[in-house]
Amino acid sequence: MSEHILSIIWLTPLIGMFVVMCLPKENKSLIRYVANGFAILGVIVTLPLIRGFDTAVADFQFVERIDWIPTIGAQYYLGVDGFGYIMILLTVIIGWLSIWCGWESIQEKVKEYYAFFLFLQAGMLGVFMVLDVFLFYVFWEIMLVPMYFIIGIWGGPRRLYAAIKFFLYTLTGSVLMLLSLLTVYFKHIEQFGNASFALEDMMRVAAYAAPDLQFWLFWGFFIALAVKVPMFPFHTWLPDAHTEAPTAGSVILAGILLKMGLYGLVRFAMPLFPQGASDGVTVNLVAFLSIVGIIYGALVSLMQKDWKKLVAYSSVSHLGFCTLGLIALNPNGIAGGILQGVNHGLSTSLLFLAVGVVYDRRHTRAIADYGGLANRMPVYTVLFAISMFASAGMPGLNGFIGEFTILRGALEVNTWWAVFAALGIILGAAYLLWLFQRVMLGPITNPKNEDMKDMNLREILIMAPLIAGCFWIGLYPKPCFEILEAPTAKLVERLDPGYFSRNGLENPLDKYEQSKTAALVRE
Amino acid sequence: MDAILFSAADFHVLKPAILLCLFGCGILITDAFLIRNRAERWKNAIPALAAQVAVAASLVQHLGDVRSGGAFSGLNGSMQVDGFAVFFNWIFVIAASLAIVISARYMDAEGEHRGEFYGLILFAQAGMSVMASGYDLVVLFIGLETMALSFYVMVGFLRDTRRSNEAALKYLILGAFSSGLLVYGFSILYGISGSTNLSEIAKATAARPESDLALFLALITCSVGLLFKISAAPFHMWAPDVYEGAPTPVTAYVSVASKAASFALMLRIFLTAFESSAEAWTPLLGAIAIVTMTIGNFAAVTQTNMKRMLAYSSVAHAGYILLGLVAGNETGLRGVAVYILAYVFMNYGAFTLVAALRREGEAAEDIDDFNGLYHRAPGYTILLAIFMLSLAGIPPLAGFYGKYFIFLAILREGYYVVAILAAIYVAVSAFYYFRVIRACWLLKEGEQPAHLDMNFGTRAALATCAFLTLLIGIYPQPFIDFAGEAVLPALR
Amino acid sequence: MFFLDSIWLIPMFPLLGAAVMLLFGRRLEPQQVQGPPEDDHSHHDGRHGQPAGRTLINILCPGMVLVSFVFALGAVFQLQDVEGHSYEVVKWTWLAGLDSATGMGLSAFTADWGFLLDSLSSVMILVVTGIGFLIHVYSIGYMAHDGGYYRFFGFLNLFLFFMLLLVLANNYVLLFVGWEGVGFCSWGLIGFYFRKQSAQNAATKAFLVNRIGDAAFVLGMLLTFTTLGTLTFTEIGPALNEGGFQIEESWGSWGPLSLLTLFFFIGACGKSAQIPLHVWLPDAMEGPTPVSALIHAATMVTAGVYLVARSSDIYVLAPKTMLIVAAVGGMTALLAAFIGLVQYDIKKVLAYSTISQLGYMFLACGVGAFWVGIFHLYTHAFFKALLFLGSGSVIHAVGGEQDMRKMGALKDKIPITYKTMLIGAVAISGVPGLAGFFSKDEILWKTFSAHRVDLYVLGLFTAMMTAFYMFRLIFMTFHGDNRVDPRTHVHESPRSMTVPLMILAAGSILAGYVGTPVVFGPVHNMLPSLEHWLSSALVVEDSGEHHAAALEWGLIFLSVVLALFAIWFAMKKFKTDKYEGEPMHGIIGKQCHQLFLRKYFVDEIYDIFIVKIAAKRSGLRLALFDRQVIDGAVNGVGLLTRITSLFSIFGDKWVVDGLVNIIGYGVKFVSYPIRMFQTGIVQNYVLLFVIGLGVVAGYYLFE
Amino acid sequence: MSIDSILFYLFAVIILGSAIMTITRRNVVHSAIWLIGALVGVAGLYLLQGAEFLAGVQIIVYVGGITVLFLFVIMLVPVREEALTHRFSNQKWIAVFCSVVVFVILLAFVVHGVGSLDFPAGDEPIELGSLTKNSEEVGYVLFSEYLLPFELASILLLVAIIGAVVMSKTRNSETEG
Amino acid sequence: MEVATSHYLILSTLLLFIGTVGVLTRRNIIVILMSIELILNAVNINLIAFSSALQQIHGQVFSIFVITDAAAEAAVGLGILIALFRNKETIRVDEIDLLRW
Repeated sequence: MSEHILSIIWLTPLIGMFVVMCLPKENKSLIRYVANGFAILGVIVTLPLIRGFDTAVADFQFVERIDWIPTIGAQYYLGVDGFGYIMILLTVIIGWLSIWCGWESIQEKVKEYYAFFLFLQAGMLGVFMVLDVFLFYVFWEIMLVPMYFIIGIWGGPRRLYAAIKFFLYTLTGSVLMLLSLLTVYFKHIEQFGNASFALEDMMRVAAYAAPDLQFWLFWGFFIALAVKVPMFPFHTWLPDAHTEAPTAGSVILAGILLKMGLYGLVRFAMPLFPQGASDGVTVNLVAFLSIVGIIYGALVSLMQKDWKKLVAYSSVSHLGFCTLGLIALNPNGIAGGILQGVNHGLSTSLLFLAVGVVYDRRHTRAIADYGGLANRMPVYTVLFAISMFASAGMPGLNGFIGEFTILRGALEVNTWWAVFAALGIILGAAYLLWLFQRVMLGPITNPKNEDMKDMNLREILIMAPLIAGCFWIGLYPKPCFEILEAPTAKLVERLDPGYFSRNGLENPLDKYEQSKTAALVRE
Repeated sequence: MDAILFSAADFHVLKPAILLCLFGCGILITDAFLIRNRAERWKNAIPALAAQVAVAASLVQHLGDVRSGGAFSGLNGSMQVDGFAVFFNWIFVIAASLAIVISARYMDAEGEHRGEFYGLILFAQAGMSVMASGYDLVVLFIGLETMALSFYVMVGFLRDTRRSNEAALKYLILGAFSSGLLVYGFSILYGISGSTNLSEIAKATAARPESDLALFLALITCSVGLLFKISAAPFHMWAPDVYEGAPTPVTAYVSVASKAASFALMLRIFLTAFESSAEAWTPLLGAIAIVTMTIGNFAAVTQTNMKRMLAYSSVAHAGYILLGLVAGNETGLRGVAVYILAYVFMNYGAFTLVAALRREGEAAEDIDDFNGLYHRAPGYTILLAIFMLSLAGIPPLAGFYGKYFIFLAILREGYYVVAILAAIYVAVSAFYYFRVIRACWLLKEGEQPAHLDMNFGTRAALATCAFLTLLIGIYPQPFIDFAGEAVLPALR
Repeated sequence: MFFLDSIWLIPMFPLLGAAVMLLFGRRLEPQQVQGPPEDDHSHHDGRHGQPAGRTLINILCPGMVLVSFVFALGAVFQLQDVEGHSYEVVKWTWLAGLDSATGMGLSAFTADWGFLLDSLSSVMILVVTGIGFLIHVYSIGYMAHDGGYYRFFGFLNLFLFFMLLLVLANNYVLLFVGWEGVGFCSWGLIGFYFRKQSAQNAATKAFLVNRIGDAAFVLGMLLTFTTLGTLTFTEIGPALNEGGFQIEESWGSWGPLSLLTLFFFIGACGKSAQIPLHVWLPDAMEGPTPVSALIHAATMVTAGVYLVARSSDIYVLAPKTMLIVAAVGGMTALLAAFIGLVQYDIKKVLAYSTISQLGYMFLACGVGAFWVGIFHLYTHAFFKALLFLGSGSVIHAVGGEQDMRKMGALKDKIPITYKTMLIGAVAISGVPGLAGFFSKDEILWKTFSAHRVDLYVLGLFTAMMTAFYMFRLIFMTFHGDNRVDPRTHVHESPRSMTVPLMILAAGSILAGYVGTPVVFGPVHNMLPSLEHWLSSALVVEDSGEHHAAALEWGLIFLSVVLALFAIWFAMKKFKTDKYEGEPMHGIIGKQCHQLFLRKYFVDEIYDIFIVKIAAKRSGLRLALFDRQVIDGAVNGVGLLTRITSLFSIFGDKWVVDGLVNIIGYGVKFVSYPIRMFQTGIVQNYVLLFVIGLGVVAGYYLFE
Repeated sequence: MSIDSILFYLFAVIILGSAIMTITRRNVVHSAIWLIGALVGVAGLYLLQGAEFLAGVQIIVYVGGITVLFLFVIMLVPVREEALTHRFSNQKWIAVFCSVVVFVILLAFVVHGVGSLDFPAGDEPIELGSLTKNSEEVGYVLFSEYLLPFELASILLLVAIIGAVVMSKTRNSETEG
Repeated sequence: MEVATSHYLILSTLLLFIGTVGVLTRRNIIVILMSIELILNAVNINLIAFSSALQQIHGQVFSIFVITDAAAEAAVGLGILIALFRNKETIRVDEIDLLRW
């Protein structure tokens, strides 16, 4: 059971998909119940993982390893460490909520909708647990398809354009990624003779690959990941996709899909090509782009007239923080980057859910159509305010923790990074508060809003766990850091050997080794 | 040379071809005498399929022998049965049976349902099987011509449709011209080596000095002829017109089988006769492959006719496969085999659905005719989506592995620029494949929506294609092995 | 040590109150949300109807504050016995961040939910809880007619929670939580009448301007951590010694300490409304008057001073920053006072006076007399709260009117308010014997003795003007002719409002006696000395060489004379039977008057440069840029894009459809010519075939 | 200047000349006639090379079969007037130019390339007049080494027959609809 | 003097050239088919020349097959031509442009 827990986790939604596909399409409510049932089941089956996951173990856990295509050395090779673990938790929760939140808003093609969603869920979970680069690519590509359909079928007016744009951007990126991972692959064969896509084998190549080659290979990966993140010049698909996708789609997109870029960086791109990642050009360029993204995204969202577009651009800004943290290449930066990814997942999902609430009522996303909602929807106002401040980095809520840790990592490398990034904090408050003022405050300007119903129980319940998460991370982030510490330390040691000893720090990994041995002794 | 008559061994070697010819003639006779009226015409498919079964059986024997005792040849070495031949024969069997299965309904709808059609399918296959296993210029030439002629006729089989005639005529003129050049090259090869046997020729050419003009002359004319057959740019011009004009099952058959056979021929000749001058033709073929991919992909983007779009896309695929030969290493050749194998199923699947749209009195071949197809036939639309994604090379579907090996091969040879170009073109191709998916799923249906007309055969064909596309995608191991063991020892 | 161990409870009581209010308050509230803004204070009869639920609120919220006040008192008493006057309670580790390289080499970053009670924070919590409680009580009466009662008290309690968190935090990060939290509450309370456009704007403005400071604060924290390897107050001092940091004198290079202190000071400027970040405070008067009293006079705005005092032992190592602090403080004091001269809105006058007084506090810190800054903070809390509440009572009386030109001759109608406010005015003007006198004179004296005569003169002048505009306020409001709208029925405020006034009045008389000047000799020795008390937490330098007592006496005399003169002058100008024209014109001239009235046009300048150009313009530009150039570049038809995007019709077609253009126009652009070859005429195909043959042949021939 | 070289050049001139006439005649029938000329010339070359059997085949199959087929078809399809006037396509000049270039290149290959071929320094070619010998050899090789292609050729021709029949049969001439 | 094999080859190449030009330039499909015959004959000339030069018979046999093929192609081609003519009343190659682009 528990040694196959990972397979179970990602197969559950897949099975759910097939079940849903077998249901009669007329019986919508049945489909809804079944789909949501599987979504909840997906959360339940992760419980053994949560119980069994040991933060004191630095290397991969729950490893499953079966030969898949021996000829090319591809394996069915799963396993999680801190990075994957935290992402998987995020995925099951947000996946479940986003499936739930389509309950009323999705009325036509219900069956297909849920089928695609469960499919997407399976794909994303797969990405976060594979340790075989080939399999990773497979999962990575799989998710594009359901996402294409979700945007394209249930999206807004310009959905066709948004869908294909999303697909082509990401596909272009990922084929380049394919090329560079193939290069590593055969370099490995040249070096060691045996064909293998297993992550640790691939990582051994770095020792033999010339720095400049590593540089290019890293960028091969990086462009694919940067498109997914999305990083500044590659971000233009995001606003369209976000805006046109249905609420649940946006939630999944912001909550999880964007995290794959970050995850891919820390799990694959950086460890595979340490010299490529720590190359001066790479670091400065990426940092520059991140900072530009931070300020740029904020300024653009300041000017948006479309509520969802605003949130979408704010994602660009937030993820600029994340990439900045990652490229700082030190524990705080990396842990902060991932944590901020999680935070962004929570708070931006909240914001999108909030948009969805009023969108379901009024079917417009134009900020100008609202105003004075606080008069009619006090509960909604409160929840939205909390989400807003979480996203704006109010201390005591999650956003602050992430940004602060990232800034610490950035400052360690270069003061100016931190200074410029700090501008993002100011602007972040600016566009959100302005949005809040325009939408919530003032008298009701638009008669159509007079009889807006406040949030119903389902909507509140959907947002509740996320808000709880925001507070939890904001008030007691220690567990997250504990989860992230070991893999981060591993990564840093790989990127910058001797980092800890050089700074007179004891390498946490040793600590873990000791604790592990101690644990063994106890038993 | 005492064996005037066939020996038993020769029969064994020839068994597929012989079977096909026999069944072909048989069909002609039964059609003439037993089949009474149009309604019974589909019965012709039965012996045709029986032929496939028989051939398959003999191929199993061949494979067994090859595995046990290695390659063996017959008829004074003019035929050679090795993994290579067996593999491609399998491809032909699959292609032919699928063609037979989907033809019945289609030709009925066209009102041109005749027994000769099945005969021609078999004869073409006979020619192709000879091409795959032939080891002698004359044999190869005759095989090639048998195939080509049968295709000319099949393409023009709808005598009362001008498109069909036109396609046939164009195909014939260009084909004849190209085979003229090809055989001119053969004659030069003969002149160089004094023999028509490939192994002899290989010896002779290997003995030639560097950059020997005579050899180049042969190389030029042969490669041009062969490139025409695989529809590589700039010799691809026939493909779109023929694909569009031909009856859809034939289009599928041509696009898969004749392409596969031509590749078999090309590999045979280039890796035996011209192996010595590999460094001379590698860059050229590389350039041609790039041009082919470029033209194929870009031209396909703006097509409105489904068959024509697929035609251009098949041109692009030819470019990818060619890259495998360019790389020349074992990964590349394996890639060629895997690519062709995957290509059979996904391409057939797509064409089958196009064929299913053809109903008596209405020809629905435009991409617009697929608009909103999802509402009318969700299941089949899902299949179509699978085929399109596979053609676009999205993992884990069959199409991906072909590209995988090709990319790997060219990266190995260090052709990074080519690799990046090829990769970018994958994205471009995704665009036009997704136009179809978009039409099916995302667009509203038009005024008089086209309907799918299925019969048992079509369904069976679709099921097979979809199943194998998925199977190869999810568990490619056995297929990769098969392709590998088939192609590699035979060629190196 | 019950109270000391439970200091962490002190903030929790208000939090509890806030939670109850914000979660269930709406049930207690009869009317849905508050009524329309215009009926803030108008049309009320003398009776104050108390809906059932409100009684509970009235008991709960002030009660919570009272409890924490009691706890605070207890804690402070117990603190006296603790040696070192410092007690720390750590609940749990909050940010167990990862190790990182710092100037001190190793450092495992940690920030706890830890609470530190030392002499400094003891003063603060007493002020906060004490005055907070009074203002709560006051609000019961003041807010009686407003809807959103629960919201008001909820936020007020929440504010106290954050404020107490701020002053009790044992590290900068937790302090920052409080710091942001009070900002958030002030945002919520300024925008309390959220239907008023002006209120919304004021709230947003306040938060954003603060945000600038906060960003600087964050950077300051990070720099501190990277320099000293810790953010816990109690570890800062040791780290400084251990790091062996020298005083960073030279103006050429800015050492880390100067930099981080500067960052902190920018943060403080934001919170304490120092130039150039002072613009939000006057607008913040949009909030209900108790809010202005509590947040924007007594407590929150002084957080900046608290921060500087907190970091005093870093500051003393950064004289450059100190000078900047002093200068900014002095300038703010002066300029704000000028503006205060000419305001008509009674609350605006007080607001600018607050800014000016805050300037005083920074001036004190800047010249190294941190304890004096805190001292003034503490006295100021009393009389400024008093003045605000008094003005609130006035406004309450005259039915929401805030313009002093529409008041006058109220002293008999609302006697209690009048008397208490008068006391406040006297106190702030620095008339001997009252709180303001001691603290202000201490500041001036310290400035003088720190050899900053320029700043001293500045401060002295400001003191004079303070007295002047304060009495201008008094006279315009309470004396002269009655300019009140006759329809309004002027009446004294209820008990719940007057009692706090009286208590505060008493406070502003007595509060000063904990900081009597040394020259008072016996009196000084007899009374408790705040300086001595604070010396355990702050850097309290004995100002080098002792000046002659005579000199100090002289200075005190000088300032007193000036204050009295100012008061007399104000009386002469404004205690007229008939208020007409603008007396100020006669004094400072029309132009200056305009200049001050328009606050040196700072708001306008910001509006133009920051809001309009920087934010909106660039935002728009970038939004366009995003649509046009990025995608355009993707199209590979960037130029074409920029041209076509001029015509908005084609704009969409070419510009917005970003990537589709790379396919749709880039690829199609290539696609059509390729298709052109496919003429359908077989001979052309053959020709191309032949050409291909030629190319191949040529390749081999010339290869 | 030996006899057969004279004959060679004679035949060459015949072949090329009539080939050119074939592709330039306005009237298709004339083209067919000239084609016959060319084919006969080729047959002459065969004889010159001692391939008497082949020469025979050439005459019989080509002249007797294929050309007749051509003429037959020509009779079937009426020649329209403007088909006579515009006999060359629009691309004629560019076409000619290109093919000239291409074939100049090819000729370069031929001239320089084939010279390098080393043929067994032959005794003089098979003398004329031994018809039997030649046909015997051809027959022997045909039925031993090239037995398979020979058989296949029958299939090829069968396909051709089917094709011709299928194509040229009219629908109403079918047995049933 | 002896006629070198290269002469034959040059001749055949020229014939090939003429055939190609015919295919390229003539409007009449029948003539185009004739030109293809010319091309095949060029091949035959090659084969014969080689076979005599090599003192072998194989070339001749090869050319027999080429002739066969030529016959077959001509037959099919003309068949298709007839079918086409029946539908379209033309044998002009440049009027056959239904399938394009």
